[in-house]
Amino acid sequence: MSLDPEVVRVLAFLVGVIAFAALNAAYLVWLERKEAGHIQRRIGPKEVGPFGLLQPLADGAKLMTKQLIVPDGVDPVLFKIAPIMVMVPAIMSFVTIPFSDTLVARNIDIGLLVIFAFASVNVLGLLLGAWGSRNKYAIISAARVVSQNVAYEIPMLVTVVTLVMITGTMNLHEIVMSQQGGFWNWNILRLNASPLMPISFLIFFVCMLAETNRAPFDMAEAESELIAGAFTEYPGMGFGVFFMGEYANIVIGACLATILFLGGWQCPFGLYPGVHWFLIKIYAIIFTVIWIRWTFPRTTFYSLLNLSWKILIPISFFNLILTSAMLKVF
Amino acid sequence: MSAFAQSQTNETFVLNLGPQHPATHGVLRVKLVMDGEYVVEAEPVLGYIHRMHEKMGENRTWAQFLPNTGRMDYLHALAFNHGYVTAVERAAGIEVAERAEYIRVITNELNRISSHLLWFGAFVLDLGGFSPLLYAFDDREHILDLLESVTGSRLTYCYYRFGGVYNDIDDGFLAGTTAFIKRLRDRMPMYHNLVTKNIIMMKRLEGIGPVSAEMCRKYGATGPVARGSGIDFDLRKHEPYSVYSEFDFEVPVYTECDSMARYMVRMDEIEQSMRIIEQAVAKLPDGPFMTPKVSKIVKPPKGDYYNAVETARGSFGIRLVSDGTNTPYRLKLRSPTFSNLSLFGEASRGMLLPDALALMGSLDLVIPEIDR
Amino acid sequence: MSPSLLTAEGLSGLLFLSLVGVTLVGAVIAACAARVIRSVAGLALCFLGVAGLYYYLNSPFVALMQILIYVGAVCVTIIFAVMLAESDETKMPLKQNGLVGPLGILAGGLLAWALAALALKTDWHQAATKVNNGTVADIGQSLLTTYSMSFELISVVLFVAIIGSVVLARGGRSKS
Amino acid sequence: MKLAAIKQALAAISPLAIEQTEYAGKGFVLDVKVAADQVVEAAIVLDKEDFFIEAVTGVDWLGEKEALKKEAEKQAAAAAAAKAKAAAEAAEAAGEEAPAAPAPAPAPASVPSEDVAPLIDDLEVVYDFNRYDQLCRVVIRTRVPRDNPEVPTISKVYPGANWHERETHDFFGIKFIGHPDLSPLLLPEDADYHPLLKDFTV
Amino acid sequence: MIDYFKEIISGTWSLFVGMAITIRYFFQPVVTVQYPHETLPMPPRFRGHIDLVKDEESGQSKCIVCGMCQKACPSGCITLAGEKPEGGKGKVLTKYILDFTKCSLCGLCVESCKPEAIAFSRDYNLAGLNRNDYVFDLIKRMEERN
Amino acid sequence: MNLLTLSNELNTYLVIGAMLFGIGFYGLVQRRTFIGMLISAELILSGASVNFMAFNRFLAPNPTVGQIFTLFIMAIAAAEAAIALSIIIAVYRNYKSVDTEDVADLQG
Repeated sequence: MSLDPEVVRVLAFLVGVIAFAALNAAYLVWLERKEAGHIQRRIGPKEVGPFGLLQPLADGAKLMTKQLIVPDGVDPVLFKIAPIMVMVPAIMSFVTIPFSDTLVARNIDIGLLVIFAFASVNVLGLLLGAWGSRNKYAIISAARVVSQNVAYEIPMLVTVVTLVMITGTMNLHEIVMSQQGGFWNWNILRLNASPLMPISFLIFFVCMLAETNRAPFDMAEAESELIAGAFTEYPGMGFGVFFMGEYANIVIGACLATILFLGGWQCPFGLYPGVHWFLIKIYAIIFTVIWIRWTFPRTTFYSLLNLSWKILIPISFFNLILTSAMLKVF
Repeated sequence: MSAFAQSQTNETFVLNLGPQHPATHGVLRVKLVMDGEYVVEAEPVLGYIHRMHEKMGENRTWAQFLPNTGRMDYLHALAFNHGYVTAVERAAGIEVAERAEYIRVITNELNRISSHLLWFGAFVLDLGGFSPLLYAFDDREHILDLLESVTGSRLTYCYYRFGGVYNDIDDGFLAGTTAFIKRLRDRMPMYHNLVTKNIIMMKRLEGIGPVSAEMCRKYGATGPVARGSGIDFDLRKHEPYSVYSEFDFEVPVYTECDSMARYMVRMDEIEQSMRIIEQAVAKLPDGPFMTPKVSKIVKPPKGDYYNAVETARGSFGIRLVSDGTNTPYRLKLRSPTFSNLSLFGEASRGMLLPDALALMGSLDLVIPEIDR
Repeated sequence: MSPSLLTAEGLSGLLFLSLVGVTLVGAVIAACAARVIRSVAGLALCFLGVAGLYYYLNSPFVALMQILIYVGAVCVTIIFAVMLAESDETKMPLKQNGLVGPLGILAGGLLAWALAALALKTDWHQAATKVNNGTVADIGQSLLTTYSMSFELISVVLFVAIIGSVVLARGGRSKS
Repeated sequence: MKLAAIKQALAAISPLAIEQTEYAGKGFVLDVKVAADQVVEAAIVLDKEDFFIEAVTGVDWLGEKEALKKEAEKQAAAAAAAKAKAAAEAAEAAGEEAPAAPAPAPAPASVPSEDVAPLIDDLEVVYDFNRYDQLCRVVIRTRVPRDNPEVPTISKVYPGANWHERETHDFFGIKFIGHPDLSPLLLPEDADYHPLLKDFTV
Repeated sequence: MIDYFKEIISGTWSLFVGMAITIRYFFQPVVTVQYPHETLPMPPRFRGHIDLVKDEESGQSKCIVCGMCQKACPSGCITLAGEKPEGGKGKVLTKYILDFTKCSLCGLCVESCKPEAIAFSRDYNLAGLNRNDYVFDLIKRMEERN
Repeated sequence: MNLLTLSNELNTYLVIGAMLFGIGFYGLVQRRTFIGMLISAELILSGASVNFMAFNRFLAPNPTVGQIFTLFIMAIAAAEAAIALSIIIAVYRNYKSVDTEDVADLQG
């Protein structure tokens, strides 16, 4: 009895996706520390391995060996489940991401929706973890996470809807294919569809930062206010898994930005498209995300909501209307 | 207090900020009664690193208390040193060598810049920006190197002596100081572009944490906190001690009363300190760095004396009571941040948590100085 | 002949069974857990399972919408309400009549049994032809043509709900 | 000069003593001694004159009265001796009139009359006030007996005095009547000792 | 309405200005010193713990056992003793203990020393597991130094 | 009956729907807090949705209708949750309880 090739394919991709997510989570920590170091004119990790490249392993080993303390008074089940609820949906989202023309775990028609659906589960995980740890800082953080995610989901979805209107599909593969040939065909520069395209990329990027709780919108774990926010009570690997979930979400966000606006695996000059371009683009975006974190102070909660409700939402709606008008006219 | 009792029944809850909290910079604890994210009542709890310097002063000679002064405000140790030596000099009627006065001014102002730079970094860190902290540390490190080359230590200097200073400064120090000022002059626009003019920073500071002039007066706030509330009060100008009256500098005063005003006061003070240092270096007279005839054993005549100097955080006052012996009878240390922090409870009422923390950062707390 | 576990069908069948399990276990937790927060977690689990069932029912779109709306929005809202209203959940009141529990189980079980029996007994007739395949495009088409009226109405309902909940939940804080 | 006006305003509450000091030597310009119950009035006067509060502290004058008494006795003895000497000389000069004045060494006026009762030393409470706009530091001081140190609080006038008074209570055990919360501020929560008293030992 | 857009544009611009600054620093060389691998020279006036100064001629300490350092020390961390050798004049140091756990590195002892018999050492790399490691016998240290 | 092909049977889904409905009903009876009752109501609704989707898949001539109906149920459920929760919060503000028995003022 031989294995069904379809099963092998699914399993291989599952392993690949998990490995990709885990490796990214580990090495983005390294990248973050290294980049922060150089921005601040220091070196960053350097002791473990060349350029500190083995540092994530050392960190992981350290986190693993830490005692898993379940503090008194917490809800033990929720406390343990919450990190997994953050991590698993993030990994699931990778399933539909087309890394190149052929390299995709599963190409489905509504791939875009898959990512948003799983991203919304992430909030639930954070919320359960925060509530489960029965810590006042964590609960404040949870309240912030929810209102922040609700506020930023709107402009993000509106922007994405604009894009779906332009490309006419929710299939990530087809969205990339529609941006074929040179960077002037990428959605970010598709000015004939809507002159506000670069701005809507900015909106998307800002929303992505907010949805992934990255600085300057890291209200959830504002360390100078809420210590570690929702993760305050988490020891060792519980914290580590949360952390990996966060980084996996950043990778998803970068992938989405690349696919939607930057032409996915397409080369800027129409030559040699492939997975390398995709990786270059997502790491450029991740680099920018980290760069932003180490440049700016944190916003406050209300100015964050103001930004969303007073600036991003009106502009994205205006863009939606403008785009639909232009689609109708031209 | 009543609000804490009420919190059991109301929708409010008590949040313990500290004693180990990233935003309190040391071991300060603030009991907050919160309504959601709004601060209903804030009560700082002090004393976690209280060392009873005042009692220690009563048990050692006048000169032996000198090392203690640098250990209260470890960020502007020289000002505390200065406050103490001028107080004893006033009491005992000791003349100070002129060169020593200039040396004191130069080192003191350098120390003030280093304190403000550290505050700047820590404040931005409170607001969530990390890189400016390390840029400020980079500059501050130059000051520490300079001061170390003169005083021999990097933080808890014990450099001033009754009648002068411990050691003379050399040309290397003066050249280093001039070079550093040039460097910092070039860096200041970077700080302003990176932080001051940043929209996030402006949104977080402008109009946040109002402290009125009246509140300053009622609580005895001094230093940049008062100057950010439109009070033109700087002891270097107001009650000129040492040789400050010979320099041309301005006292930055902002009338907005918000965190931004306090921030700007300190940033402008860095510029003014650089001006003072430049003038002092130019005018530095030759001569002894210590009045020659000062006896090793100081015995101020009976009576009580008050002396205050302007530190980076406000006016540091010393009340000395001498009984004519070689040990102080009573040594009251009036630290500026103690008064500045006491208005936090009233000022933070009704604020959001992050804004209250921004207000707390803008008060520039140094806990060992509060707890003494 | 039963399909092997190692074929695609076998795995998918296994997955289906586990989804059914997740749904039912989640539902039981949701209905019976002593702590409200755990019942919300159970509810989320149940919804995830139901989303999986929808996927097996050939409508991935509805499945994803189920995750997006139920798990991502409804459950989060419920947890939010738990946080706001029941900060002291240790004192769960258990003062109800001792008969309510058994009677509830009886009534619920009876209902479930009756419905299931009805479903199994009925001889369902499959429609002879299908006008379309029920893809996302078809759903969109229908929504904006045949069912445009209800589409509009539901948006009105949602709008009213938003306004209503804002009005209701507001009013507590007098300041700001 | 504003100083005169302030002096006048303070004189209106009839303090025990009001003295203008030389700033360069002392560091303050007005030294006002008031009775314990006049502290609040003085604070109100200064509040009206736009003073800000700098500090509140205490001084323990343990042994002062003893020393004063000794000093006075010494002086008296010296005076008596001098007098006796003078008298002797006078007697010598006057001849036989000497035994009529045996010099009983009367108690001098400076020694308190209740010297039979055990000496109770004072705790001094010192308030420093200053102005933002001109050089004018005013010291208000009051003395309270060591066995019952009670002063009304000025924290109703100057909320900033709250912490200073708490600190003074920590260190000296001086009770500020009407203070909202005299629990230890700098000392441990359960501290019942007052370290700055001169008779405090660890 | 104009203010609204002006604020958006100026605000966004300020963000880009900030990012330009940090990226410039990203490409500039690091300024930190990799401490255990490299060290900085200590300035000549560095105030470490104190050490006895050796008299070049006699090879003995310059100390005349006047006890001024002991008196000057605010923390009482110096204990010294000396004895009068037969026939010689002045005392000779026999014991000089520095309890470094109490020392606050103020330098008052060095200042008070007339014969300049004590000086600051340049040791800063002090670490130990035991409190008693920091009760230094300075005479021994002086002898061990060469 | 094969366990691994159950996903192709209409009756599986109908039974699951019925069970969800039953569990939801039990919860509704047994729960004493508003939030618990809301959760149970959501269970009943999803039982109904499962039935709709199942009929849509196996029987309906136009397989979009059931999906659209389910989407509407979701929208209604979301609206209902929002409203119910704001009511709960309002009730909690006034009564400091979300227990149904404590809120008996509305009884005549």
